[in-house]
Amino acid sequence: MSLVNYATREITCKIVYYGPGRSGKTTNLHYIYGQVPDDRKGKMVSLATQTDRTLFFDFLPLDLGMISGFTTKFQLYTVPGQVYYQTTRKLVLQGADGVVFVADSQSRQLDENVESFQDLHANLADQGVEARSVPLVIQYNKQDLPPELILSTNELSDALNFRGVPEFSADALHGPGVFETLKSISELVLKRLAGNGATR
Amino acid sequence: MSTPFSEMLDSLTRQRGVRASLIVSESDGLVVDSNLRFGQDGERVAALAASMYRKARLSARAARLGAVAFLQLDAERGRICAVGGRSDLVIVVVADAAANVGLIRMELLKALETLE
Amino acid sequence: MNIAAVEAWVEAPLRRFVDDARARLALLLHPSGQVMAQAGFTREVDVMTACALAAASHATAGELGRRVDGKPFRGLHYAGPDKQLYMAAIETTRGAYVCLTVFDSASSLGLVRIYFDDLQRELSAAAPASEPVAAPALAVDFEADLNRNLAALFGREEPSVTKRPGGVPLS
Amino acid sequence: MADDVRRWSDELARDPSSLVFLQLGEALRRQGQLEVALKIALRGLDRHQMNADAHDLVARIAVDRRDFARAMEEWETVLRIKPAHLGAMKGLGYVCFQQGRFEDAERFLSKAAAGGAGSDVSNALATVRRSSGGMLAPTLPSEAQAEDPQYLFADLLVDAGQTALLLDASGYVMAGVYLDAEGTNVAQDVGAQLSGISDEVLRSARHLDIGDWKAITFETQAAVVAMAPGRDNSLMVVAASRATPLGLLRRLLERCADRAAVWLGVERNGGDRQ
Repeated sequence: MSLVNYATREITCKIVYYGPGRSGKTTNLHYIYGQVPDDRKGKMVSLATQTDRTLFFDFLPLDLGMISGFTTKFQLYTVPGQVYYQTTRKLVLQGADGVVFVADSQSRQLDENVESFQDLHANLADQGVEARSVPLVIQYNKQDLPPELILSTNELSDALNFRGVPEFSADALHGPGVFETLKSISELVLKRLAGNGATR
Repeated sequence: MSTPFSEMLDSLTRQRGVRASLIVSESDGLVVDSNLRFGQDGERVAALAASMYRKARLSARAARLGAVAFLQLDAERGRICAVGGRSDLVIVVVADAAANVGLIRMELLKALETLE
Repeated sequence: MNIAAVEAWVEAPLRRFVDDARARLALLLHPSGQVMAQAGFTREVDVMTACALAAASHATAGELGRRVDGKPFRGLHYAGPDKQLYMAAIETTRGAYVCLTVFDSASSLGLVRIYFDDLQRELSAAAPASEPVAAPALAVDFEADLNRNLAALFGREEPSVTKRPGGVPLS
Repeated sequence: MADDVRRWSDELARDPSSLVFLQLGEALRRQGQLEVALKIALRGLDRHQMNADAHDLVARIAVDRRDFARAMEEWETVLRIKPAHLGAMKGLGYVCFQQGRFEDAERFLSKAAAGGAGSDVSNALATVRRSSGGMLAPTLPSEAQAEDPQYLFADLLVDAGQTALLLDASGYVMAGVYLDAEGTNVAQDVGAQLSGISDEVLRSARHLDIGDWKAITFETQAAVVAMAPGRDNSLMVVAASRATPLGLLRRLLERCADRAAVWLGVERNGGDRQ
């Protein structure tokens, strides 16, 4: 539900980074936060446990600047990945304009990836949202790890990307892939505003 | 349901012309207990009367007039009287414009003694 | 007090509310965390953050209410040493909103609650019956703007494409 | 107090020569029933012509009735009967001050202070000295006084502890003076503090659907205060010592508000008060 203020010509979009626990969702936001100049971002908010696991969500407001004459702002959220935070994930997912699914490329995490991806679709359905209508991008994170520990992007794509959405290999800790992922989801979300008009 | 304040509030509301009597928390403007005649909005009276009493108390203190004991607002169609003491509680009465405010004041001061 | 609203019909009721309740800050937001109107904030990023946290807090309280009481709580109140916060849902014909307000000793919880009820009534009365028909907001060729802004955001001249396994678009 | 009045009236009816008329007259004066009080006092005075307190009572009632000449006469009689009567010295000091006779006022009040009168006399003395030594000449003509908004209510204030202020919508003092225990004019501070109450009152009256507000009165440890809204969003504030009955305070408020209304009307119409 992108918010368009025609009077002040402002657009605000909500993008949720979804995925299993420890797949690197918060790391994506931290990297973005570190790259963006101060005047284009708000404070990053992390509602985390004592061990730095995301408890509720991380939140980063970004000012993208003028696009087609509209001041465009993105609100980036992460959800907590652990299975038992189901309720919280649903709450954060509410009203998302786009979703980035951050998969953990480690072989032993495949089941968690699949489970989390199904969980995403189930939660969207619960909110009465047709999953296919929501802009989605998949990021295969931790591709910098030794090849014997991870699945190839093709293998991950076979397991997860049955919809054929844009997908990216990434190393969120050091940056590769983070920007491309954000750019891709931004395009998809804004395309809806260009093609379909605002939903509100 | 009978509360520790029921008797006191009953006796205030029995006064001629009294529409409502309430015990209110001054700091948060919430009703602690009340005895309301039909049509009186206790929450509204509590919030506004507590705020008015607090403002008078703070202003009087700032003006070095000492603690406020009794307050009375007269308006075209009604009167509001309030007394407060050492605690956060304020006793408030809403009465008709023609009610005998002298009697109400006495009853309120008596009620305050009971409260404290 | 400075008030900004995404839709004009919200502004007058919200202004009355902050004036009457002597509130320091007020936010009207969608339950998903998108701001509808704000009063008293000076930085927009603070507004967004406050909305995100308010939406989360409201959703949590609602869920807690449903679990312990079978229905969401009516409102939520936090009290700090100097400032207090009250938040509750507001239903209108345009859907549900969440209103968060911050107040200090110039007001009280009781006052904020009664004026909250008034705000609910006034917003319900002011809400247009139906959604506005939205025109496409962006030009079809918005990508050039987006690329330029993102590149500037990340301090790059051009959006770069790295090689596998470091960020190659796979499709 | 109503009970006391009834009891003293009964006693006086039973024994017309009783000195209880002194208490009864004073109580009625404090309630603002000046005509009845005067009747009782004069009847008592008939029977007790050499009683200084009876003359003192008549003088105090006369001041309330704005009859300064009669008050002077009575207090002078008191001093002839009882030269050390502090009440009469204070009263004469007050009347002289009101008439702009600061030297006489200072003389009476100094005598009272030397005779052991309390802090109220010291304060009054300080006020008189400030007035005579400061912005006002000792023999300030009354017309000049009338031109100074500080003295707009001076002749309406009957006790040393009484004070009146007229504030504008922003809480600034337009007229009147408020002296603290040291005799300093703290009108602006007090006015700014008290004017905030009117916003609260306005809101309460509006949201409780009780119509326009007419007055607010409150009792504090030190004083009784009454306020009323005036023309052009002004606020009339009167204060008096805690012992002042609320009824009397309200009368004072009404008189001052009437005066203020006339003054504001004149101010608005070009400042000619003649």
